[in-house]
Amino acid sequence: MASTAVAIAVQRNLFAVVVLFGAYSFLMATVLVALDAVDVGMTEAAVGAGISTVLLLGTLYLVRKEEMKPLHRPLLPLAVSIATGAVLAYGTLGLPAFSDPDAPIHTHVAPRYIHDALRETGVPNVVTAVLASYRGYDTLGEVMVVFTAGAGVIALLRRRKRRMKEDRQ
Amino acid sequence: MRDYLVLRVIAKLMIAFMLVFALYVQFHGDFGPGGGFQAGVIAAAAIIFYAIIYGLPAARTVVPDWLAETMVAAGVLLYASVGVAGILLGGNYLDYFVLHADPVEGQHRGIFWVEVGVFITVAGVMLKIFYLFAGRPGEEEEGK
Amino acid sequence: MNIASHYSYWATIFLAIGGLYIVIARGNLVKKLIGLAIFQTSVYLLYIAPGKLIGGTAPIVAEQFQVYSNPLPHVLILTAIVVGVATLALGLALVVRIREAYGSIEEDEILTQDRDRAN
Amino acid sequence: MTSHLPILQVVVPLIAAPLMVLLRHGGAAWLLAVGVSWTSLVVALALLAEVSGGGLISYALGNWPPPWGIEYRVDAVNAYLALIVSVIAAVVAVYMRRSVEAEVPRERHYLFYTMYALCLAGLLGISVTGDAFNLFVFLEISSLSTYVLIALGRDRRALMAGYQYLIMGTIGATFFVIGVGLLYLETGTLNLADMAARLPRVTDTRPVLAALAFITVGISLKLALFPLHLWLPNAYAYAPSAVTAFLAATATKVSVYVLLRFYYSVFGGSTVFEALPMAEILLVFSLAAMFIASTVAVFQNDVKRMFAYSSVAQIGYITLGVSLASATGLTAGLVHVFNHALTKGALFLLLGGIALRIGAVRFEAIGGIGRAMPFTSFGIVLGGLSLIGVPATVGFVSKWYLVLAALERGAWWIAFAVVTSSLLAVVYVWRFVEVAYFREPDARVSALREAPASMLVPAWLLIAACVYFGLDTGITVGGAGAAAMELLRGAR
Repeated sequence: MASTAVAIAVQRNLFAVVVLFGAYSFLMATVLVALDAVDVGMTEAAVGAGISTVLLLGTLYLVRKEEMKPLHRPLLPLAVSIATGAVLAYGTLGLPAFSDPDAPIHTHVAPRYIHDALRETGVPNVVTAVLASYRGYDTLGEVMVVFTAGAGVIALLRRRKRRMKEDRQ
Repeated sequence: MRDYLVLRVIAKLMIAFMLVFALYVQFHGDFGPGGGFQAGVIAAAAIIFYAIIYGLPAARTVVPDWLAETMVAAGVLLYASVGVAGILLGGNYLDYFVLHADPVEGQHRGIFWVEVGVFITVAGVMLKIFYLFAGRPGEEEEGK
Repeated sequence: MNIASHYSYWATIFLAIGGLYIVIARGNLVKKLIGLAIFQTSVYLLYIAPGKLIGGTAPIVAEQFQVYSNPLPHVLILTAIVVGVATLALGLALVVRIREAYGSIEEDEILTQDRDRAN
Repeated sequence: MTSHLPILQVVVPLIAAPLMVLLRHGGAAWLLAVGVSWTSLVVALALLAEVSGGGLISYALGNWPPPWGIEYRVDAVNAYLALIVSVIAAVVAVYMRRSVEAEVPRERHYLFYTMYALCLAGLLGISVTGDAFNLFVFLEISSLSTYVLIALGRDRRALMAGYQYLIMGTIGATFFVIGVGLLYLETGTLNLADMAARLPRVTDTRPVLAALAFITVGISLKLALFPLHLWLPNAYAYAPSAVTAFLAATATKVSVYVLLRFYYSVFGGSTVFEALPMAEILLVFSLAAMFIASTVAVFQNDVKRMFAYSSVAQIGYITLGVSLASATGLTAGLVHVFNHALTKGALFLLLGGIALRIGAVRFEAIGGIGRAMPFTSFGIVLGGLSLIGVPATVGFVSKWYLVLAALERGAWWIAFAVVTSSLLAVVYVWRFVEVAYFREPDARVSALREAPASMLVPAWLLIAACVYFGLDTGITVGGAGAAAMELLRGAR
């Protein structure tokens, strides 16, 4: 997965980048399933590798396919991203170790979901229960985000009745 | 790709299976992985697949533009109305307990309708976005 | 507090650096969006990996399992994925319009065009 | 019904948005937008009345008790902020009809209003929520709709401005999620109040410090805190006029709130906050914003862009108040949130009137406009006076409290900096006065008519408020003071 990410950074043919991105998403989905996040893995496969790739290819069809020369000063971006990574590394070093059952996320809030979700909502898939009921309002927000994107894309790409060409000049 | 008979026949079969699978994912989401979001994406993918094989105009006759645009809004509206129903029946917003005399049954009902709302909006949005991207003339046709 | 027990975080860190670098350093508008998507996926691992319990199973309750991985991060990341694809779709729509208005999807070229027009 | 006030605040505009798409009619969508904006204002007033006097409303969504469910939590701070957002929304909603008709293609009108309703819902949702992840979701709703609103501007540069804001905004939001993720992994909860209660018990503070850094940088990007403001001038300059006014008056203010909420209500309880020199860093950037952005503003050719840079500078005053970290400083910052919302809202609304008549607001195109559009121009001058901080305007009130807070700390040089930077505002406001009143109008300008009443009246309402609250400070300073006390109470 790391190597695909690097390849994406280096590759200049946009078509290849998009295909690599699709592969990257599939790998990500596999990792997620390995981490027991089956719902998330399924979504990532459908969205990351499916819809995103279709959209990217659709865009490439409409725009140029080669990337121009890279920028001349890559040092500042590199410094910024490495600084970000350093802060993240510093922060994560203080977190509980991998698969530590006494970590706060396993001892606070979550146990109720696991133990009582079936009794309280009648749904054995805890992820669905949390998604649609306990944190259902977040999901309303999520659907609103999808709606916003949909309406936004309609607003941007709607076939105009001829006006825009003059306006843009 | 309109001339490949094999593709067209297989596509028909596949699309039927994809739609059934979408419904399975939708309604089996309580027990296995899946739910409205994933099902919506799969259903939209089936139509997109249809558009790729049979051409965009054909897909537009199956699911017209206005229908897709209506779906975009109808899904969220359904979701939000489930919440309002909670208030009207004397609970808080998105309170499913009051939707039925038996709270667990109420939860069931709430989750079901909410997931349907998610499905409608997600399928509508994905399809509409695809239509808009695919319906635009590429640079080749514009002759730039 | 050793480094090995935190290996799951290193993937996050690496992807975050890579994604952020692509966003900031690259001038191609499509590639920037892909970088942004990678940067967002790094967050998925940050949330999901600590939720895993070795010996645990996916959080779908059944009689034969006792230990389940934490479902809450899964829910959060489902939302994050959706937000990610929504952003991507919107960004790509903007790119298509920019391409129609400027005839280019390279940041430098577009900014040069604007500067020329302003003077 | 009063017990449902917090959710009504958000859900009313939220439900209006899909209805507008179903209606598919510009005029009807506008009526709906006006309706929900005024409803929001009524709800916000009712909420403020409920919590004034130190009340706290907790609303459990889905009837799941927090921290398992999502909680809406309204205190003096949220209610104050929700009121600012809805006041501006109510004014802008009435105003935008004419402006949008002139600047946005007809078939996109209903979508424009949809985006506006979503943006309003997003901002209000950020204000009232008590859950960290829910905050992120609503942040994204408001952000995505903002990108579209900006890109709907007439100029093609609006597209690029929207794209750049999308990139910067998404990086900011992702930083924010990383920060929230670290806090979640340390505390196991997403509820802000619960988080605050559990943070002091955390043994290893490194993740908390990193979270503080990520949240600060992420929100500063949305806040356009100098030097992370790069997206703002273009976005404000090329967005449709009504959008610029709405965003300038609300979006950055809501980000200020998020920052304050995290600093005081979440991190405040733990000792971490004192371990980092956050106040000093904020102070340096605020001063830089005040001076550098004001200086850049002086050299702009476009009036809208000039006031956009001025916004970056004014945000500096707000964060300066925050960085002083005292009751007076916080009050000054919060008062300025309200006062600057009024001033900048009014200024951009008035500029929208000029844009409607001429199409652009470049200095060379508006010579002598003071004679052709007297009400608009005079309004801009009054707004400008408020930006400078002349007595009897709201700008004076904020600066007065800033100076007080600085002197309270014995930092006379900060007080001096506040006064000197105001001189820069004098320079750029004078540029407008000079062009508008001391140049002979050319034939094109003399032929202009005054802006239509539907645009002039809302703008002048805000200008009148600028003067009124400049003289009667009871309500604004009272509200800000109560909010400041509420924040500081959480920090103890």
